[in-house]
Amino acid sequence: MKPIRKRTTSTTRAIAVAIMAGTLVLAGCSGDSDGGSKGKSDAKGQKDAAKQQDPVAYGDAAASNGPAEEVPGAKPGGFINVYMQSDLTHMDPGQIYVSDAGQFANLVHRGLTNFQEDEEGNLTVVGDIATDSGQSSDGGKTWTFKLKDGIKDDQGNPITSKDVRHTIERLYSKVIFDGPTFVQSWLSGNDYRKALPDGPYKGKHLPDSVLETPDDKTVVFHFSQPRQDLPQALAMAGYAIVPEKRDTKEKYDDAPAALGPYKIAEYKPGKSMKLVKNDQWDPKTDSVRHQYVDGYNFTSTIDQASQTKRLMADQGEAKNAIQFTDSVDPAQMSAVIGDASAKKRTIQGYQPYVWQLTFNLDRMKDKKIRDAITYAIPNQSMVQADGGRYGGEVAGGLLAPTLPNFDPKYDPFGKLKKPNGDPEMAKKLLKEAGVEEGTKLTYAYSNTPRGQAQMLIIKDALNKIGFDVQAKEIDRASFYEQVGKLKNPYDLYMTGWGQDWPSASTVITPVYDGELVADGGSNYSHIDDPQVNEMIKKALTQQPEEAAKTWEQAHHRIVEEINPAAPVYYSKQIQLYGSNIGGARYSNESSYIDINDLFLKQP
Amino acid sequence: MSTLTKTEGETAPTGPESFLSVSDLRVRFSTEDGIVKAVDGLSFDVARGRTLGIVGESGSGKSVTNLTVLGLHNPKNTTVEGEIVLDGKELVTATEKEMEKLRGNKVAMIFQDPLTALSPYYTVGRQIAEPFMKHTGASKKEARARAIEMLTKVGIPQPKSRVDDYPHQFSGGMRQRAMIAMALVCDPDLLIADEPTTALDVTVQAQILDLLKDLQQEFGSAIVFITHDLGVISEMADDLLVMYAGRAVERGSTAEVLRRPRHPYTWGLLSSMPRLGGSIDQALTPIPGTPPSLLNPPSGCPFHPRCAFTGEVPGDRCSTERPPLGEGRAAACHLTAEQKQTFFIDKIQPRLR
Amino acid sequence: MTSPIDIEGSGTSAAADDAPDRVKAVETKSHEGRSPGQLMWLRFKRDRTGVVSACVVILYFLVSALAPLIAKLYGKDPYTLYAQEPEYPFLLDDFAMPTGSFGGMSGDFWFGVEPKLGRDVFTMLLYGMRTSLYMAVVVTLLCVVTGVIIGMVSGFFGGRVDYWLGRITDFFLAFPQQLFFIAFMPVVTAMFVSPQDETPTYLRAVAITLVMWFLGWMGLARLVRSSVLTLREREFVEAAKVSGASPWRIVRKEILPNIVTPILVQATYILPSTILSIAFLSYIGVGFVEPTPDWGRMFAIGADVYEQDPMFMFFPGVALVVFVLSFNLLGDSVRDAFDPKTGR
Amino acid sequence: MLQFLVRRLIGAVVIMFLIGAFTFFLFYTIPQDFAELSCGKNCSPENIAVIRENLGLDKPITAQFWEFMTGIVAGRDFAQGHCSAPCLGMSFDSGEFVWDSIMDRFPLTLSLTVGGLVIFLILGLGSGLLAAWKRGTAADKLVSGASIVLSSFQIYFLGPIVLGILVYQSGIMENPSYKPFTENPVTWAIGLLIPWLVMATIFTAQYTRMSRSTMIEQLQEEHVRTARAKGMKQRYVFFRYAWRGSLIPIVTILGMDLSALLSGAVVTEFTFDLAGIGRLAVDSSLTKDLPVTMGVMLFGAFFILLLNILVDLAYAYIDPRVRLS
Repeated sequence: MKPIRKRTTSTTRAIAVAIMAGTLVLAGCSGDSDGGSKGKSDAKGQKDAAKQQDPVAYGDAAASNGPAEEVPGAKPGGFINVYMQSDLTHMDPGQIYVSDAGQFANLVHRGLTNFQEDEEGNLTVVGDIATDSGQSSDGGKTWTFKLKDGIKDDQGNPITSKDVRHTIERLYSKVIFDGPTFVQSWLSGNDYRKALPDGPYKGKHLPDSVLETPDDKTVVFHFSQPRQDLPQALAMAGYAIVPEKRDTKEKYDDAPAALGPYKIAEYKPGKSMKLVKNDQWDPKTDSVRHQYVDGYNFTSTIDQASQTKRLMADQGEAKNAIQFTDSVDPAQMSAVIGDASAKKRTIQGYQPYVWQLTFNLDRMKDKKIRDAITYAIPNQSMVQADGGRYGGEVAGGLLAPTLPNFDPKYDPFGKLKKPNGDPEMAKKLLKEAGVEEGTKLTYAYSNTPRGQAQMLIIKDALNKIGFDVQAKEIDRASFYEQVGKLKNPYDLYMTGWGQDWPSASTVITPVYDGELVADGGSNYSHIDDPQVNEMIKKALTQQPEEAAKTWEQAHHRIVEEINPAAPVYYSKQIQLYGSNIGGARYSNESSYIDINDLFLKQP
Repeated sequence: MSTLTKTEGETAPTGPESFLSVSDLRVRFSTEDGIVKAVDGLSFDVARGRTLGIVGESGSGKSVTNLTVLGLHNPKNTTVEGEIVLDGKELVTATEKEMEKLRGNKVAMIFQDPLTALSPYYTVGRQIAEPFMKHTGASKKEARARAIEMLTKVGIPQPKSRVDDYPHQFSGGMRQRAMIAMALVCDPDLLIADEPTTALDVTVQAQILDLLKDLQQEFGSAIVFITHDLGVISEMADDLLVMYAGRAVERGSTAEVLRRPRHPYTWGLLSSMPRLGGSIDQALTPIPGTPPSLLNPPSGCPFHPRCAFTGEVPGDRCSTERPPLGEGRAAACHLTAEQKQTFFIDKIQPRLR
Repeated sequence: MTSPIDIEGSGTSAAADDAPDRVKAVETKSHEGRSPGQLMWLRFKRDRTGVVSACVVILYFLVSALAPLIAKLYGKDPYTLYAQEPEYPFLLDDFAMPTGSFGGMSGDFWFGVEPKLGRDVFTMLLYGMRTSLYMAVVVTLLCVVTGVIIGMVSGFFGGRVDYWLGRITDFFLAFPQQLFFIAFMPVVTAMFVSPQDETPTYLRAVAITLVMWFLGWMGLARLVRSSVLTLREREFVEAAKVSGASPWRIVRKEILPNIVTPILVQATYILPSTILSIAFLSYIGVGFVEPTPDWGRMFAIGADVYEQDPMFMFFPGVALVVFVLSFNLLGDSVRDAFDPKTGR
Repeated sequence: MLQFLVRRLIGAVVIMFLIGAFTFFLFYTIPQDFAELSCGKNCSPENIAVIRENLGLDKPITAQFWEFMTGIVAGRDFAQGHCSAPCLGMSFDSGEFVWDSIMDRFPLTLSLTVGGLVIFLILGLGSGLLAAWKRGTAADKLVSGASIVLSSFQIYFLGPIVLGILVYQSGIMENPSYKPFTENPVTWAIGLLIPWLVMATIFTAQYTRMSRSTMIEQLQEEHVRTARAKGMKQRYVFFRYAWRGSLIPIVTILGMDLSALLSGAVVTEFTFDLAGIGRLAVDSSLTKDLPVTMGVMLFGAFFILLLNILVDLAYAYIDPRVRLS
């Protein structure tokens, strides 16, 4: 799934239920929280997270039929202002991987499947332009999708199975280099580009044995292995439909066609965008989206701090505004939480990210040293540098609370008891490992305010146990590229990873599968453990319940036996919205404000 | 040159006869260093049609005096005492408005450096026409015609086209002519010329002086002519006032003063000036020392620190007692009239030959 | 011959001023044998604003120079994360903001503590000023030396040399200064950096110095050039030339002493503007980085937390305003002392 | 005059070219694979190669430079479409044409500059003239004192204070934002009022000081005294003679300030979260996005050179000595 590739600082979030109940004596700005209330809020938090642990259901045709259930009290009309600190990275669905664009894709694009979320936050995969979430046969190796009637793009062209095929095939071409690669590699292997070097653009197509379109309404995927996660994978924005006639290759990224309820009326790169209603979108074909407001005005130049300030002040146009993928500015967290009227206007939950201090296993070969560092890290302080209690929560393991079967008690390094680290234990281990005082360690960090602050904390903690930490800053723009290089010269780096869909497969596979160690890959620690690799292979072919157990096994093996990355904290999400926004809620699927249900109370 | 010459000992014209009468003028600037007595008890008179020359070293108060006559000093830090009467009107107490009416009209001034004294931003014609329009209420057209007329009068060739030129397009002499045209445009009764020829080369200098004389004859104005150049003075002025350290030290008709100077300072001035036909071997004798500080002028006779003749005066009168300047032909010096004459003849005159 | 009093004593009533008198004062004093430098000093000493500003500026430099000593006496340093230390368990609240009122000001932390990390604001400011002042002095010196050399060479040699140096100066003047600083700081830093070791603070300092130096000398070069051009024609230089003095000697003995004062005045303007430029770079995020204490970075942090913790910005802000103000006043006073004609 | 203009223009083109070359080659001295900027998540070597080819980074540096420079005159073709002249290339990071990004942000920077300029010129020159006119009075001392104090403030200090008072605390004003002038001049002005005022406060102070001191200097000029000796009214002398002469230094400084402002009122944009040219410059330099940096530098240099020429023309207008020589 996605590393966190935001240009700026932090992603934060907290506990939806706690706030909605409105009963908690949260610390406010006084800071003298008593143990009782703290415990209570944590309990609530975990209960909320537990809700996110329900396995995803696959919806049938009935669930996939539109229109979507009305949001109580929703009114049509008006424009919602969307605050962003930087522009969307991509608008071409094939290139969309990171979550900001994913949030946008929900408004404009449609795929074969989509996630439907009920009031409780339970997720169901439903058919989006397909009639249902897909029919599997052959033990999950073959998947068949039938298209709904009445699906058109914003120019009124009907969408056929050819368009679906085109959508998949163009991912093989050189036009696309930023999007997810799950489906392509499932279909054609890891070097899938060789299967169709120019994509569909030179008239060639994938053989029917791989991707079949027997008629205008049917698409069949053939895999060599069972792919139980396919409906969830196809729900990603990266697999949203690009109509063949409308495809402009590279230029599509600036002016994509719209199948969803909104289309782009005006786009100024790096600055602003205006979405208006797409009158070709038929609510009857969509069981997830609404079209309450007349459109959205995106401004992509407002940094997190001013977003928060504006929404706190709730003046004028800010009343109709939402945060899209940015969170409350950590520095202003106390003000937001302390201000009852602002606090009412927040959505809170977890983010799928687990921040971890990744070890470069090619350089840090001694597990004892890795363990020592893991013990030494003051997780609590790291959270403080990212917004405090509302920004994150000390992590025990490497799987986020947003994944099924999350175990809040899993804590092999005793972080819950000693959130500020255990330097004694660390020193002991280092002594055993025979590490000399003053050993150099190179810590690479992204040159953002948060990155700088956390660097200071890590440097402080590791220097205290006898290392000589060399902190090496990397431009925020190329941080993941630099640490993603196999031969990178760094020992340690903070990375964050979140699921693509609620399954551990989208975390453990890309990050800890030894077979995926490659330049530019996301196995940042270069872990390559035969046992783990084996378990991954096994889990991928298993039915969800069994798979979950295998994933848990693999997780424990990774954390306890290998320790390729010290768990630091789980990110929380807290976003603000204006007082005139109705239908705002935290979406388990996107872990942002649920973009589908919004309306203006007074349009 | 004025035809009216005065005999020795006669007083300068006073009373109704004199057009400008300055008596006991004291000008002081207050500065952070203290009070500067720029002019200290100065009196002189000028009659219509006559020319008064004022000579003196830099900083002797020549220019300050004349700026004060025009009221161009800064009222904020300058105190002016005494009387300045122009054509029967007292100027020291006059309001700014009254002064504005006089300036450029009854009294006009020619400045030393026509390059800096003319605005580079406006045409010569406009600068000449401006005061004419202001003081006579003439229209633009009339004023322009007048400017051309004046330019013609001061001898600028092709005045019709030159009137639209800017000062920087004029040569130095032409600029000074334009300046004179500007000063004379309203037929002033009094013309103050502050070193009008210093910035010019000698041939042009002569032309300008001739021009001034001609114009004086034509208009009958009184002229106050400031310079440190005794040669120019001898040609221009009827009467002469020698200033030192803000005071008049010698006064008389030009011929008289130059021929028989009575003050050691005047002697000094004369001997430091080269003469045509003078002996080449004869060294020039500069006045020793530097001009005194007006902040803290020397006691007694302000010239005494530089004077070679203090020994001839009994006691320390030179350094304690300020010598008065008598009426008419006079010099402010403690030497007796006899001493003055013998010293001049014995010690000074030989050097002037 | 020009008598100063003739020119100066003539200001219009709205304009004329104490200038003539000052000139007179100069004359007066010079009779008593004072050098222009002494005169300047005398005039400067009389200017109360100037003396006070000079004292303030000197105080800033002293405090900066003595920062380590002061920090030692005070018992804190700008690097320690006090929120991590067991002695100070309640410095930051749940939101990582200072617990105490007024940004956590207390007997222990005079100017409060930094949000998020809990460093000591007082020592951060001390060391931040130290960084800025040291840098500014170095940059100013470099700019002055470069400007003087280039200005001298082109003014003194004239002709072709002058022409080409003039074109080079034009070229540098055409760079958009702010944009240049922003664009080249990361580049210049990257040029020095080993991929693995931490970029030492001094390398960043060198990079900043280079970038500022690069576009900092032109104004002075022009000033020096024009002064030299006029001086070159003056009699005493001619005289020295005729008497066979070497160019080097002429420059050293005849020209340099005569342009020292304008250079000095110019330097008093370059220095504070350099400090502001360095602060600007750090504020924008391309100058100094953590953990180097720096004035500009404090503003960047301060702007971030301004609403919750306005006190954090208060001290650096006031300190900067007072410093720039004193320097401006000092510059004016020095200029007045040097050249009483212009001005106030 | 014409010859002068032509000469200046040629010089400007040469300087722009040199600045372009300087920027370009300096960027290539750093160890940075620009292709990495364009790949988001999947930076596999294959993807990098694809990007490198797309961006033309596989060609020799000199060829790339030549392409860039000719693109300015003749336009260029990219996979994303034709980039018409003046083509400043395509951003490595966002894939936008640089010229478009600049044109997109320029209206904001221009609005900031022009609005601030009008305010600080009126206030600054006005109060400076007043102070010079009333020299030495209480009004003069007040204006001079206030201006020297205010000019010591910085936008990044004054800005938050003003925002705090006007926006966050009292809610009198909204957060600054840019709304195109063409849509509604009133909302345009309201949206930018706070930045204008903050900029104007600081610049006003500088202009007050400058216009006051140049006026005072001018009033001591001999030709001004001559005008008074001609009997012209004080007011006339002040505004016709002294003011005309003060314009030259004022125009000089104004030209410098304007080009600095136009090429990026970076601090103002940062302090008030406005996306103008300055912001673009910072973002591009932090991501080492060469074409954008090049574009912004050249754009800025263009304005500096243009304003230099305009300032020279203004001199000619003001001063006949310049005009007629």
